[in-house]
Amino acid sequence: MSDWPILSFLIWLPILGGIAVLMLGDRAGAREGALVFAVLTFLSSLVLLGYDSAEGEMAYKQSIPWVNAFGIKINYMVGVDGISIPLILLNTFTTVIVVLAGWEVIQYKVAQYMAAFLIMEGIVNGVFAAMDSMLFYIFFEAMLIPMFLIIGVWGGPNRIYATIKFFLYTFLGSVFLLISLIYLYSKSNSFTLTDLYALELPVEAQMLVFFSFLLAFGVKIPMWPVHTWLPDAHVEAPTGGSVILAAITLKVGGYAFLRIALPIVNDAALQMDWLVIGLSLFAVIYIGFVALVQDDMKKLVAYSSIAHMGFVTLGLFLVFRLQATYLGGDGSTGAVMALQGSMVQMVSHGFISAAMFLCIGVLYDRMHTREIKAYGGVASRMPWFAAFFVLFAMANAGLPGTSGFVGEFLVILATAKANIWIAGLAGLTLIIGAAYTLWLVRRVLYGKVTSSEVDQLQDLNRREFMILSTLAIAVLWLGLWPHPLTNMMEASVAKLLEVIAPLSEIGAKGAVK
Amino acid sequence: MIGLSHYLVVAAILFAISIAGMFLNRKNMLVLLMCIELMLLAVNLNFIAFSHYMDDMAGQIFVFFILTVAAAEAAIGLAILVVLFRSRRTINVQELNELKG
Amino acid sequence: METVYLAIPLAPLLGAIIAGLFGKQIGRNLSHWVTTGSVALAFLLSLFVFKHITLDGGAVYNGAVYTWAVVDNVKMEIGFLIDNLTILMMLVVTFVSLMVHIYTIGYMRDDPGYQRFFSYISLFTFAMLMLVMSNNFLQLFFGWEAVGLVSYLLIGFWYEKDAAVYANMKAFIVNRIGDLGFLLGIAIILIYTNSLDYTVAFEKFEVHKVNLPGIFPLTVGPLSALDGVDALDLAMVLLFIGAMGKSAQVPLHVWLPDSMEGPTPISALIHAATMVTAGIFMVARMSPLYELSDIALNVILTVGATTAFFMGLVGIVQNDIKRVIAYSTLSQLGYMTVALGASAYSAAVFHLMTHAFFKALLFLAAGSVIIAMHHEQDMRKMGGLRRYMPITYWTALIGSLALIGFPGFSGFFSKDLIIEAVGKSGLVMANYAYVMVVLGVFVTAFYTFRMFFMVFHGDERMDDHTLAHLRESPRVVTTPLILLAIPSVLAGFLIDPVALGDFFNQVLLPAKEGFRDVTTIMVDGSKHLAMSQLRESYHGILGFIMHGFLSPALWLAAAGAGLAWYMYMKNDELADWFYDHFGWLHKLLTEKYYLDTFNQKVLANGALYLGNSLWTLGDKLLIDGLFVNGTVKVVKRGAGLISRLQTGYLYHYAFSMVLGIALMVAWILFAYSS
Amino acid sequence: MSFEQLLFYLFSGVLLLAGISMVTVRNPVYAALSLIVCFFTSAAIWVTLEAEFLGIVLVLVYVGAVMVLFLFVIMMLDINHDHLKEGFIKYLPVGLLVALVIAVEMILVLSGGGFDGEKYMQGQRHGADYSNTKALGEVLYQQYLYPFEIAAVILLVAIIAAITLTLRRRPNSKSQNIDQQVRVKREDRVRLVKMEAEK
Repeated sequence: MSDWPILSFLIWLPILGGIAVLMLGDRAGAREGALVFAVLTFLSSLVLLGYDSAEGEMAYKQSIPWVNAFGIKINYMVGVDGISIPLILLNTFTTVIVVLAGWEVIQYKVAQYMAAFLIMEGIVNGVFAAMDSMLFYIFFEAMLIPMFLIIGVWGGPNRIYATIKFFLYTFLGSVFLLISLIYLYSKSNSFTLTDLYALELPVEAQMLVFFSFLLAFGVKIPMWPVHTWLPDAHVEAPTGGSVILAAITLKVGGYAFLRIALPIVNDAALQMDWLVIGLSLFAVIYIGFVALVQDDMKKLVAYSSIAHMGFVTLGLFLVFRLQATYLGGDGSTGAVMALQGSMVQMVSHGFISAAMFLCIGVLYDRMHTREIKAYGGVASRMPWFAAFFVLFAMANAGLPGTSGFVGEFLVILATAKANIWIAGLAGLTLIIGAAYTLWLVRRVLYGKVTSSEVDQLQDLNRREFMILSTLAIAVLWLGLWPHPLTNMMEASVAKLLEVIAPLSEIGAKGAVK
Repeated sequence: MIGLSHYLVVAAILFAISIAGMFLNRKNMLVLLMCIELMLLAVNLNFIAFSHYMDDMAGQIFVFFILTVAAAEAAIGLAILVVLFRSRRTINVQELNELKG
Repeated sequence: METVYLAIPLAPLLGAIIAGLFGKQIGRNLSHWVTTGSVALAFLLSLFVFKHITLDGGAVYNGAVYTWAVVDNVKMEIGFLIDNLTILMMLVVTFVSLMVHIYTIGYMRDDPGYQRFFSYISLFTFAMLMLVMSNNFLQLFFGWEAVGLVSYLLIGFWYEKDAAVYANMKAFIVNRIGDLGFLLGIAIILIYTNSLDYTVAFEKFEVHKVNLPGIFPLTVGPLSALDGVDALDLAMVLLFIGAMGKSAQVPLHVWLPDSMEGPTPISALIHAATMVTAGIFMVARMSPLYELSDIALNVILTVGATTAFFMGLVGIVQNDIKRVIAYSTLSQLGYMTVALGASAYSAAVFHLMTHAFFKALLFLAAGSVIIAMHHEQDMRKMGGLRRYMPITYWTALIGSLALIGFPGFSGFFSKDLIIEAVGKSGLVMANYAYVMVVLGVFVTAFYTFRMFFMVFHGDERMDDHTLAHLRESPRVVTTPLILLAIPSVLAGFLIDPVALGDFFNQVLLPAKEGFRDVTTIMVDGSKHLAMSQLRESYHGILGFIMHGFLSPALWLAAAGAGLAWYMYMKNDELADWFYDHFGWLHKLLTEKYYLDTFNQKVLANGALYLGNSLWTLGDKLLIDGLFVNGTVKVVKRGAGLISRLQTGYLYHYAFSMVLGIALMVAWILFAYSS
Repeated sequence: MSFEQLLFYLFSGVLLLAGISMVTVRNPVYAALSLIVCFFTSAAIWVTLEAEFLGIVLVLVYVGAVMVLFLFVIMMLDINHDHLKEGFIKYLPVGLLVALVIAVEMILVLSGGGFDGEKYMQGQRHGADYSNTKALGEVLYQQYLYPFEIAAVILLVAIIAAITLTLRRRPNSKSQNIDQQVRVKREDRVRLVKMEAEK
């Protein structure tokens, strides 16, 4: 069993499944087929839970020489550790949800719709499993295609603008990413990540590489000010597309920062951490205020996603300060806590944003509008829906006991270790986040029934109930007992931290600014 | 003495005249074609002069080929002109702007 | 025993889940039986724990239930710390909750959201128990926010009422401001202790008295003033900011009066007896830390005193019966806070307990009145209810007397103790606080009896229809009133063991070499002398009561009550005279010092304005307009311009070629001429 | 002034004058005739430069064939010449300016000193037994054989292209299509119809 290439299986099964579903075409059974593949992939991904988290090493490795021509060597090299596994599981889980969510809603080109998500799933698994930077890049880019189609074909009225914006935005960063990888290859003669980690570059060169990474991954996450594609893409995307976009693709950016940017160009990151921290805080606060005034539900949640991802980047780039301000003694620096906080935040945001978008999807399917103004008093017609919506809204606002709290809590604690002022600013999300989420709840759920359309709303059907309750369980589980998750990644994070900001070196470099 | 530069200057002036011709006769495609011939002639003159003064046969060979190609070009150009005139009833270049983007 | 501890919070949780998820299936009766039963079970188990630990002298329990997470060597656990303070809170919470459950059966009888309501209040009981039983900051914060959530849900219980959904959002957000401080306080404690455990924190700070450099790396420019701030001082003040939110202290009090939009049982349970006292409880729980920070204590003292007096003043001009009690709650919370500031933690907790009883009683009595008045809450339309509702009348009278501190009633003991303690406090702000709390007594008595007389005495001012239907509330409503009236009278006699005795001197951590034991409530006797002096001067209950007659507080209370009687029973003109001559004061009070206006106009609208301008200027105009779509426009324009060059005319192409040649030749000329 | 110089100035003068007249005259026929003069005079110059073969070829091919073609086309296309000269004055300054700039620039380049050497003052003089044609042929058919053949192919292609371009199939002209005639089958001509016999 140990030789079984589980990762390749997880990458290619959904892709092949997607092709198979595509071939089914408009014949009946596309939904069922897609569900079978999605569930199969999810179940097989559970194998990864057997990962031995004590050492934090890469496991389930597989390496095949792939390209070996013109003096270029690219390996099909995959492996996972405690950082990748939660994200892969999140991905496979979310895909099942998405397939179910599109079950009755999507009537136009069903097979293609389902296939796009399956293929997306495989590609994203590839991103999270790649140990070769070029392989990573290929998956990273390939991700765009299904997403492009999903928004472009099944999207709303303004979908063309949104897709092109989405595509060009992401592509802008990718170009620089490619150039950087090629440059790194020219220096190290290898695309393998571990070789790139070991590469010693002068800081000036690192700086350029760092900025191209920042652009590439910052767009993906997205960070202020390269975030404006996200609200548009979300608004136009079909529900499933929004879910994948928020729950999965944004995570790719954060993951890439952690796996690629920070370890490879750590010296530059050390020097520029103030920039990213500043941008993250800006995202948290600025975007929070912007979210407050949205009158499109999806836009609001999209903006809140940006704010939440601000916490991820904040946690990631705090490690340098944390390592640098280490006071010695028996305590820990808090850097591991910051990284873990970011990771937990990503996973939890995956669940919460997926749930929020699904909730909005539920309303949209009934009313065909996302305008908050069109709603009001939904709670009295859809009590179960209201219960779920309030739960997820609270999770979005970071209520303890829900997953949304864990990441924010850890990041704020770690931030306070580095600098109490930053922690205070980041903590403003407690207030702003609650304000925009609760105001949304108030305007949509509460109040008197405002229109005859709302009056005729039907409560959740069995399928929707099942989907939302699964997510609710996930959100509560993560909030009440995050130990399995943190435990799984602890050693891997600590190991990666040794590459990013080894305590011995940081002190010597005098990073205290 | 007549040196190389004398010939080159003559060729240059001839070339300039043909360029001026292209501007002046911008309506008449026939004359444009003739101007091109004149330009080639100027070029050929250069080649021959160089060939003579540097005692290198290659220059004349080139002239030979240029003459060939120019003849072919003139033939095809005129053919196109005729076809054009048949379809548009004009050879006024100012009325021909199908190439506009 | 662990099972019992675990069962106490989980029983109401289970009840809440059953009533919440399956309420429709099991019906109304079963729902209230399940939830009330579960809370009753929690109460009985609490009594059992009380007997086991308090009466039989069992050991303090401090243990983990499960590991929440281990991050960066910090073990975060969910666990219980059961000592007398916890037990007291558990008893108060479960008892009041039980009363409210029973009362609700009658009060909410006709409400369509009956099961939901029971589910919520049981859930609240769970959350509150988790809060008080916690042995670490994580769980404390969890309970802290969870009670906030349930409070949010309950204030907005009648979600079709606009005022209700406005109030619940306001409550949550204002609380969040406090929570931010709370969270930062926790973070600072974590930095120095590397643990979230109470006892670890107590021990570390007790031993080290840290003031480590490096906590404010950003102390340059205008912020350098904070350079010398002790980390502990900051942490304690930040934690207290959390308490200010939850316990509705100025200026984070604005949510509490509005929360009266919720059903009355909620006002009794959450917004008078339990949740709002969480902040008091927290400070008392953290007494070993607060004792180390005089700065924090001064802040507490000031905030509490301000709240106690000025919020009481606002209560005078309210006409909504529930709002009067709400402002009274604010004022009483101020008293508790003042006590905390004066290091009289036990007095604060003691007042917390007595207040829980008599304030819940008052709220429930008000609820009873509201039922009778067909949900009319304006006191100007009441009056003369004494004849129609005897039980409510007498219980309300007991509550009122307890509230104003009538000798022998519970409120007398606790409040007098607080005033005495403040008077003996040696802190900088103690004098200010003393004046405030003493004047507060007068105000309290005045608004309490103003309400009492307006409601129960005088002419019947309601319309005929209501008048015709006036009658005493059903048994299920009056029983809790009677049950709550008993401790409202008698709880005060516990002053000896609870407030002045050794009740809170249980040892949490045995002394390390050279240091003292860490006890439940720790007072630094060398600095804060108030409690020890009071303890010395205490000579039994009777002595205390007799001493009360000599203190100005009692006479002020009597004066307040008398003035109320004179103004509202005897001589209406006096009120008019005041109104005419102190119109500005009246206006200031009815506008609640313009704080709500300020919040709404400046903060809320400011946030919206800021959001709007950031969105339209930043996102739409600058980023999207200028950079994103701007690029597109530039490319489009540029392409348009360049494509215009492509005229389609041969001679233009020829011309450009010629021009090219000319340039090329010119280039050769210049390049090779030198 | 030696005879050589005289010839040079004479021919060059005529060449340039003919060139100027070619671009300025109204009537394209005159323009073509001026061009012919250009060809003649430059052929003469070439001859003085000992490129006898090319000089003759120029006269034969260009004057004899190409220019005749031009004249044919001019006459074939019935063109309103007046109309075509419109805008002549308008563009005169621009044309002259550009031409002047180019000419001055080129002359500047040439007079920059690159061609002042002794070598460029006196060309290679050959004896009377020297045959330019032979010399050309030797190089052309040995060293440049393939380009020569390619040039031949180009000419062939040009011929074909010119013919196909101008070939016009008139709809009402009657002619045989041999190809179709040969490929015809029996079925195309005779149609057998099976009918029920009348009873």
